[in-house]
Amino acid sequence: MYNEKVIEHFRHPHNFGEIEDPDGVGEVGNIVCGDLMKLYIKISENEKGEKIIKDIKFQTYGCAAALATSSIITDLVKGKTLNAAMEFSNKEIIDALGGLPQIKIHCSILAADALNEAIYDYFTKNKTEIPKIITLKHERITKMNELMKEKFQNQNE
Amino acid sequence: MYNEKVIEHFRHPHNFGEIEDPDGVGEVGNIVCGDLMKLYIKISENEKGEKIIKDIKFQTYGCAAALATSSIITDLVKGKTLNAAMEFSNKEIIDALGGLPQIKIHCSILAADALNEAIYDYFTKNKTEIPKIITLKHERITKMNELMKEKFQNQNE
Amino acid sequence: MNKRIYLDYAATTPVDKRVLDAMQPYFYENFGNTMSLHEEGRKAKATLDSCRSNIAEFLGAKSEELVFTSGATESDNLALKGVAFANQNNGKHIITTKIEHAAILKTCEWLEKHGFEVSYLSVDQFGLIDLEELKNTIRKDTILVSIIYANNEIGTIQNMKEIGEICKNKEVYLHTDATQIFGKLPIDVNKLNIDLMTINAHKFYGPKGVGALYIRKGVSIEPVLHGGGHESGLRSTTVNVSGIVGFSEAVNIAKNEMKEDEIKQTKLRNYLIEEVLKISNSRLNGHPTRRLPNNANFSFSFIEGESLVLLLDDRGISCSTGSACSSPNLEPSHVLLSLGLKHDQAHGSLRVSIGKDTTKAEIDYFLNVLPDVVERLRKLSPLR
Amino acid sequence: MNKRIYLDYAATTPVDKRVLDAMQPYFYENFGNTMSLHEEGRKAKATLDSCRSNIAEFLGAKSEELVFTSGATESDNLALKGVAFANQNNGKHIITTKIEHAAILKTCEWLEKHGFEVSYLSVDQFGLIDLEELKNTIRKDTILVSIIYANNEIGTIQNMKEIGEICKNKEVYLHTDATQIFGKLPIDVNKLNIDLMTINAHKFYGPKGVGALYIRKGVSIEPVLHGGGHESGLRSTTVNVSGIVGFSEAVNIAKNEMKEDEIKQTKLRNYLIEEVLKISNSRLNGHPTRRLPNNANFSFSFIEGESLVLLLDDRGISCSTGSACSSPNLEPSHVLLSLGLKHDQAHGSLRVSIGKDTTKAEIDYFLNVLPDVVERLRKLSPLR
Ligand SMILES: Cc1ncc(COP(=O)(O)O)c(C=O)c1O
Ligand SMILES: Cc1ncc(COP(=O)(O)O)c(C=O)c1O
Repeated sequence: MYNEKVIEHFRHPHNFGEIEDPDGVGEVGNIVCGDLMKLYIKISENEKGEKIIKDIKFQTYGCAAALATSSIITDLVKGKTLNAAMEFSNKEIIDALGGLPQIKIHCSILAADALNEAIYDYFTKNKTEIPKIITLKHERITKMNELMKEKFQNQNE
Repeated sequence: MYNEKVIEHFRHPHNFGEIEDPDGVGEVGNIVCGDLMKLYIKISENEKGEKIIKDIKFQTYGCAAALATSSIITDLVKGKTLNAAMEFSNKEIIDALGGLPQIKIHCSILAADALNEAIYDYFTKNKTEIPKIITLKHERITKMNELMKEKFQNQNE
Repeated sequence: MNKRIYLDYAATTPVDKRVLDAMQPYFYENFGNTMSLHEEGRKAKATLDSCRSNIAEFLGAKSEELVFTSGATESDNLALKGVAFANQNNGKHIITTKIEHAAILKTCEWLEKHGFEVSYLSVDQFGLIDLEELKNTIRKDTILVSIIYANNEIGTIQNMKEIGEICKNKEVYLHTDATQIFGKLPIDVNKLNIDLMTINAHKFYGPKGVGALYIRKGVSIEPVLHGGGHESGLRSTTVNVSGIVGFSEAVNIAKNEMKEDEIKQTKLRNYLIEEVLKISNSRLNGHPTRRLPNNANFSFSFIEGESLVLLLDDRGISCSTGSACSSPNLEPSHVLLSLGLKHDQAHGSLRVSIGKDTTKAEIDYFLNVLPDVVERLRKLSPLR
Repeated sequence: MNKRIYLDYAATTPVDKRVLDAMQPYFYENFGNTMSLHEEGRKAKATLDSCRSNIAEFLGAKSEELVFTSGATESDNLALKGVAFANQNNGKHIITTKIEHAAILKTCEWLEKHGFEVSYLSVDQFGLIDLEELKNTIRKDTILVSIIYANNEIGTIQNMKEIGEICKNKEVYLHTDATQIFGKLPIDVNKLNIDLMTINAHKFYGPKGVGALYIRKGVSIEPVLHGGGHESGLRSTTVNVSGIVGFSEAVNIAKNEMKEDEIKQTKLRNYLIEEVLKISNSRLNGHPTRRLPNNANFSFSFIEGESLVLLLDDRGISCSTGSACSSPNLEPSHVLLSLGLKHDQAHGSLRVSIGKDTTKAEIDYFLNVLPDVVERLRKLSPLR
């Protein structure tokens, strides 16, 4: 069901683990659904004075697709400017992986969400104004999370 | 589905054909149902002065079981006294054949009925009083035949 | 002749040796469950996928439009019940014909008990439906038309292109049971506007227990067998990979040899018909030309079919009276009655269906034996 | 290890070579249709009859009590829908459990949509139903109880004798899905008061695409697949003789080797369990002793099952997370949740099912690889 690229990232994930003193952390998904992703980012500036994602690492609990999307998003984003990262879409993950099975598309969304949350966290910690694009996504993510929790809590009763 | 004995009688039927100048003829079944039997009998007397079935022949249109039951009934009845023949039951056919498939039992009934009708015909032609046992069966057979005809006429409309 | 002569290919065919060879590796070497994540499972899945696209291609269909089943009966049940239940909000009227296989007729009876209404189209003396009658029978609440492509008893081939156009214009789903014609003559579901089509493997040298239903993309249908969600949820059960590989290999062979077989069999069949009709009081049932290349069906007056089949069997020849399925049945063939045959003609029918391996010598032996056997039974018969 | 290590016998098994050998003559030598009157047909029918009585005998059943199907899914559908529709005048209440296979659960869902009411019995932490709950759930309008004999994920074997007695006393039909236990442990349908029982061939070294439903004489049931009237009208379609011969041969082998296999596999399985549980934060799912001889099911905290299966697959080992059928499903195992496991434990499950050919060396290799793989995934996980 998975292509070679996905399997390769799953087998040998890049940039996994924790960043000791991260500038932002994004955590999305939940155990109930079977996927939990944590992205750590470290921000610095490039020669032009733009903010860039200097370092990025992940920790993921989940299926092969969850691990592969986590791995590849770190590749895709590392070194990018923060502005570029804010525009990041899960389609880039799917393209970079050469496709994902239909039922695993949500993993790519999860990874993109984790990045958003890490950036949101960075802005919050820095008490800078949070760009609209990030806040909107953050609100959607929070909302979804609550809905999922509710759904599964009921199921467990 | 048929046993060896049935197949043997079907392959090599005994006493088939017409009797030139029969003392009685019984015809039962109908083409619509797929089985039509005609039994011819010749009556004479034995040394004791009892009426016996001197000769018996059949003509049958129908399945292997219809042919086999026709064949064996001629064997079973030939030479018997008329009194014995009047008591004849289809079970004797089934036993003599060593069994018939459930859905072919009706062929043995048909053969026994044909015998009854031939005897009925003999009594009618001779204008002797017809024994109760024969009349009762004759009435049942005539009734059934009418019912069948009705049923299939409707089906054909 | 020492060898038996099998002239009942319409009932079932032997598996082609090449088909069996193709199946062999899928019993214990590649035996995985297509749903398993591991390598054995992935291999099985890849095999399944390639068989599916191979067979679909042969029909002019897309791979995902083919659902594998256990045979034509299940495909027929799935097509009719699946479409009926999924579309009952649009109407509960179904149209079929009087000459369908039992798999369609009995399913229709069941649907009638469950609130659906079924119209049965009549056929002419050759077994063809009347296209005008079809047009006039389609109503606002008609959700499905199901018409047998080539009849299993008399071999008559319907005007499927015209039927397809009518159904398309009237916007009603068209299902066809193509069991007897598949693998014998080319079919393109798109050119014919067929929405659902039943096929199986054992009628053209594939294994028994394997069939498929073509379902045009977009047709709403629900499953009949519920379970683990195989075949896109339309037909659950662990996939019979070896059987499907056999099905696919039978298709490969048909792709290459169908044309040649058709020519050869049509010629033999025409010879057979010509010779058999020399027997007095015999007739050919079905259409003189629009018929399956391997099918001949006769009636012989004054005698009954089962006896005929069994006496031929005694002489080493295998034929049937009608469809194999109805053999233990006492009723005469509903197909022959629909042609307008009288009961006795319907009872006295003989289906001779030839195959890949049938030779002229076999036919000649049959032609030599048949008049004899007919004569013998006529001697026993009270009818003249 | 060069050869792959297959530890997923609960998903499907390779066909035993002896089974395939037994099947070979039924592809093109003896290929007849069991419904045909001629010699080829009669031979096929005789073969079918002898296979049927052979398998029936193994169950303590009468020959005519066995109906062949395309697999356990179809048998489950036939049992539930067939009994439901045939007995709906006596009531529309059905009882089953929360840990059934999808073939039962999805069929029950469908029946619920069609006017039936279904009660789902809960199970204890080991997967056993509560007999008192069963008793109390049976009502006047209960027409059927269906309880999985041995669970396909966790291997727990129900107290079938007690269940049978309860159903007998309450005069309600008992169906059991015995797919996983059949051919592994002896079953006598009379001693257990089972009225209907689902079995198939591919779970114990027979071919895929073949199953059966035991139906006690007198049980009222109607068909699910309608057609030519095969299998006493309960399951139409040309009979898959070669498949059934394989099924029957698998039974012959089981008759002779079942006991020995059970002892050998139980020993290996116990060793496996003991060693695996040495991994920190691992647990055994299912019952410690009342479980299938070939089944082990574990949960490893902090990691997810699919990843585990795929990393093991990389190392040449084939296992599964739960049932093969639910693999593409995102929901955690309903069976494990029913035991009271939390979602993360249910997601992190691994089913290891061994078979006839499993060796201690294979288990040792697995035991060597597993801690490594678990460790790797835990390193990637944010959970501790
Ligand atoms: C308990 C149980 N029931 C039903 C099935 C379905 O069997 P089949 O694939 O033969 O339909 C399986 C296995 O897949 C099973 O383990
Ligand atoms: C036209 C037609 N439909 C359906 C069937 C049933 O096929 P199967 O035996 O594969 O269920 C047959 C043959 O038996 C057939 O000839």
